[in-house]
Amino acid sequence: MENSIGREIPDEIIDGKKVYVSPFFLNGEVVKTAHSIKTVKPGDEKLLDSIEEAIVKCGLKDGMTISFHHHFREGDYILNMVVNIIAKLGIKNLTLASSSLSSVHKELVKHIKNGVISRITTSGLRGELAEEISNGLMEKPVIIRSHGGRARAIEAGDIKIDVAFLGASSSDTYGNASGSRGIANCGSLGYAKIDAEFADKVVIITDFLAPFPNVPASISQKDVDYVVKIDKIGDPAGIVSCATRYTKNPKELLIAEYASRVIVESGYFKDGFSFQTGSGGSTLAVSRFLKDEMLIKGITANFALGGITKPIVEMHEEGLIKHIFDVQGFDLTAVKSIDENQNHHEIDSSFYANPHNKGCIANKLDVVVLSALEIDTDFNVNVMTGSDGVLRGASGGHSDTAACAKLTVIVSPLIRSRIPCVVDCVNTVITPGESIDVLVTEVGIAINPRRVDLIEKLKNINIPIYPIQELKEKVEGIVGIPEKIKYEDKVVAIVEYRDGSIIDVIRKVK
Amino acid sequence: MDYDFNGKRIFLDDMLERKKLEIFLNIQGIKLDKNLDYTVGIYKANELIATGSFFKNTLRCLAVKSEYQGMGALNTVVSNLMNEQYKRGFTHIFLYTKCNYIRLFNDLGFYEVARVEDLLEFMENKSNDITNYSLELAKTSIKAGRVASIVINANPFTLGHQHLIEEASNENDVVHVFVVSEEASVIPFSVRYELVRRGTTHLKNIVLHKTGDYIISNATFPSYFIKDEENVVVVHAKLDLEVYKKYIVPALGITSRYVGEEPYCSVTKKYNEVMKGSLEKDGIICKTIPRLSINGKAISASSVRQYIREDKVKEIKGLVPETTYDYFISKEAEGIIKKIKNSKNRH
Amino acid sequence: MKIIKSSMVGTLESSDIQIRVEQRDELGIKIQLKSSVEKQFGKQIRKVIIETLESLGIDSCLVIAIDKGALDCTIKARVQCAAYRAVGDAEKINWEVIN
Amino acid sequence: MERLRRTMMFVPGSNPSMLSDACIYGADSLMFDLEDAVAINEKDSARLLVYNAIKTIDYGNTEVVVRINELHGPYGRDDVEAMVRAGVDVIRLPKTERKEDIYEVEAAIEEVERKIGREIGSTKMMAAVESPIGVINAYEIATASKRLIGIALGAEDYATNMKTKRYPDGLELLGARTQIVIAARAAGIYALDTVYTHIDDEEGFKNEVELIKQLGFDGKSVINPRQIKPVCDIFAPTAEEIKKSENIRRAAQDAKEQGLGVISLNGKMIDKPIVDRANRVLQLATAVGLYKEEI
Repeated sequence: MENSIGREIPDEIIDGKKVYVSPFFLNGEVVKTAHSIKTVKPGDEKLLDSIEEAIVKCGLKDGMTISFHHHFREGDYILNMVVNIIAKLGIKNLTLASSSLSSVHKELVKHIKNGVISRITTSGLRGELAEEISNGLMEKPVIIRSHGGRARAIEAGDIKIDVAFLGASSSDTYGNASGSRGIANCGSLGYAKIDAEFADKVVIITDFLAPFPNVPASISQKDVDYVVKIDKIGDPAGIVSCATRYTKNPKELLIAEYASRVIVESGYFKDGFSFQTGSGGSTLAVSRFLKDEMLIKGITANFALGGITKPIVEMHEEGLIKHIFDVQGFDLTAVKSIDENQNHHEIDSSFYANPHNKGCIANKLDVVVLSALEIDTDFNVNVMTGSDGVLRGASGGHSDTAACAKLTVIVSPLIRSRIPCVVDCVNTVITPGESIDVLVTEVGIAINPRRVDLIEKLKNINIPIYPIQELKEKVEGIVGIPEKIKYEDKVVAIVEYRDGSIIDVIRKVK
Repeated sequence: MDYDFNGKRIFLDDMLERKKLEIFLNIQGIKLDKNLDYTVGIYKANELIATGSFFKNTLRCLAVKSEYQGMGALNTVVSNLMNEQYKRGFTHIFLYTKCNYIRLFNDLGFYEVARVEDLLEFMENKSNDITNYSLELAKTSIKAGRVASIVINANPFTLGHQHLIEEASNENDVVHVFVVSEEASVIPFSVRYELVRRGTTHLKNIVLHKTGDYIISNATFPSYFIKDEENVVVVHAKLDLEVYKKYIVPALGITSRYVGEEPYCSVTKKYNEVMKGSLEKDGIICKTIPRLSINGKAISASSVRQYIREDKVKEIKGLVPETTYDYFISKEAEGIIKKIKNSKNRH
Repeated sequence: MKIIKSSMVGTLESSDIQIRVEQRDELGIKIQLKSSVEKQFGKQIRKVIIETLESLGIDSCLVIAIDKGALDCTIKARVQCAAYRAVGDAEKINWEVIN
Repeated sequence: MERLRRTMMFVPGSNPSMLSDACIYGADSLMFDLEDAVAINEKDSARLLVYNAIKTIDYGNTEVVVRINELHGPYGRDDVEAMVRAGVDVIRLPKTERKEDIYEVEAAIEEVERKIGREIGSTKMMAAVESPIGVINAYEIATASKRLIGIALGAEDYATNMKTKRYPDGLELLGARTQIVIAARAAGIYALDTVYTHIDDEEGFKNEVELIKQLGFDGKSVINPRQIKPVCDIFAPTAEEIKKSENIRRAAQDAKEQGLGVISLNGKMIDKPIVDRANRVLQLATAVGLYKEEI
């Protein structure tokens, strides 16, 4: 059937699930699930000699669900290591419920082929693994969930984690684990906290054993079954993503400057406002332009949210931002700050963006700046598949924050080396157009016609304003009209909206 | 290229620049290759962020500072090098890289020739060019039961080489003799090839070939990303043999390879050792022929060159076939003799 | 015009295309294209290459193109230049036919 | 209204990505460079790239200038031929030393215009002065052709010729800059200043722009989009200037409606240069969004 935004969802995929209607359609009462615990008595030891021993002791069996977090990003050694050992032990048919997956996890391809992993749910997919999945590697489609959506799914029991293998930069032998104070530090363990809380078995894997008690701890001893010390949990260089370098690319700067002017004129830019800007190119640079404006106007922000980067920390330290809510630290400055700054708070992904708890922090967000791989003339945004239809992105907190924030700004170049970013119809919808307010490009902006108030507020801005349709035509005038990507019927991934409904499916590319 | 980046040629005889480049490369885990004709650096303001070089028609020492990877700096480097190579008349371009960069270079229009698993990838800038080479080679194939092959540099052609070929000729139906065509020796290919030809006219089952671009000598094999020196020979041998087994053996229906025993040079010894193992694994006979000795001393091309260098051309008479000797006492050879005298290195 | 040697123009940088033109024994233009936007623009790129060569009166050659998302006008410029370089110095650009 | 030429952005003619993106940064003029920014063996490819770009890409209202190679060298004539055919707005001559240089290029342009049936004189010219003799001859250069829209200083070569180099305070260029502005003003054409190459030195750049604005230049050559905004900001009039200019324009409008030959404001007579300047101030203000023309 077709859902409310015109995406065709095959009946066999729906299979009793709901399809997307609108951002807050499924917002009634929910039930939180519980999990089983093997209690720990005084004198019990949690420290084991090897990952293998931990797997055996956890009773991992065919058909179970294992989980990982992605705080070590491209520097992660743990996931490959654990899955390799599981494969050696001959365990098969597992569901992998990682908070996200990246290029470094290409080894999974062989474990999918040999039957160790048969199902995946994740926020992101990149590199060879993503390409293989797009080409039909898996029998069962991957379920793409947003960060808030994953927290919801875990709490609701849609994802039932049997064993969580959680890498930690430091831990004591009793399982008080942290993303700081070790060798390979990642700062916030926001995405791992929810796994620790809801998994039946929790194994902490670290390369740095700290003296007991290792506090403050991101993951508490009360949730941890076993601790394993290994040689290296990750490559620090890969953990700190280079996406957080401050750009000097003039096009990205221009887009960032336009975006900050949109924010300033929008009416939401006032003392005590709150905002989130992502990492990478333009979104990161927005922070700097905003900072200048805040200094000029004498405004401070109440809080900044999300993946945290150096510019946000600097603004906090200069008194421009009162609180930082940090679900994921992107660079060393963020990692250091969470240890040192009292009002730099580590939050879990449910607190961050779960739509089905009693109020996530995203609900209090005024402004969010997000990027896009594609945006269509209905303002639907794709951050998951390239314009060739192949998986190469992450849902992340995109749809979560876009749904919640009072002003959602998308920054995107009009063209990325001949690839048009403004299109008739995106290959994949991650965030529905009704959550998007303004698109900012290097040639000008487009305002969602639903936001009559914003159109009025921004009418005097010294940036060209176009109907989004016109931006699309402008692009086509430059690059030509791209051929439509050809897909087969086979669904390789299901995109779940944050509330659990199906917003789109991704098919196998021809 | 970005507004902030610019490319500049680096001259390696500027010792300060050279040192800077060495440090840069070492951080990226590679060494500065000993053979380089041209080097370019990509700078952001005054900071070196990427570099690449070439030697003849092979790209070498390509590196991008880690925080600038994925931003197209490598594309700039390779473009710059390729333009310069075309300017110098090289249109068939090769490169050697670590296996994890294959995709990166695929995207830049380079295709696999051969691979030494987990260690080294050998690529060229045309898809299937090696296959064409192999097809061309197949045209000279003679159907027979026993088909031998020999690869020699013949710098210059000695009685030792002749003996090796004669042995193979006696024991086989056909012998394919490959003369290394790369110009890494003091005697140019055209002369080496001609002397082999003249010295083998008495044998009727010989087919002469040049090795072409796909087999290169140890002297120029790029070793800059192989950590220990010892390993270089092994990797080089393995790669040569990959090319040999994948393209040359099937094209000519080769059943055996003949090689002269190496009494002196440890590098060649090692190479031969690897070769024997690798060939026999795939059922190709590898036959080592003892060196021909005169007065208890094995004949070698380097001793021949040594006599020439010492102005004792007459002394080589007992070491080389008449055809080679006649050449070196002819007027034709004057230029080359001079070159040998002036050359300091042992090749 | 007749191709008498190999030529190369352009770079592998974003929004550019590297064009190599080589002699070909058979009649016809053969294109080996590798493009970062193959799925979206592959046909169009081939079309521009062929049209550009034909308008220069070249009916036989091998074109090896590595495209990094070049616009049509860039592809055209690169092909024109590669063609002129490959026909040798004898040919001076005829601006009447370059359009 | 007269064209603003506060910023002329140099774009290497060999770079397709920069050529296609050039006009999004809001430079008043773009200068595609076939000369210094292009390596000898890429002269042919850059010429074709710029040629096709100008013919195809919509640069909107942005003025498109191409810096050609010296006419007497191996590339200059082809450059002229290609650029006039492409329909470039302005051809910029490098290293202009005397009026004859202008005559020669003008003749070459005219020849092509005739050949292709383009209106004679529609291709404009500008001259870059990069040597002491050029500076001495600035006025004869500036007045050598009706096609000339401006004269620019190229300081890198000039400083070398003067046996000096460029210093942060720009004192070594003072004589040349003054001479060029004077020549431009006397000839009634634009005066454009040279480039500032230290992209990351924002402070130094701003100081130089302040200086050339004070000397009377119409604008600055820039080599990076990041340099555009500072120039526009510095050339932007103050609120007080805008208010005063608005009043002058109102008074002029008023006088016109009343059919008065003489304009006066607050008891002072306002002559044409003052009205012109007021219009220019409002134009500059409009360009940076400080003023909205009332309709």
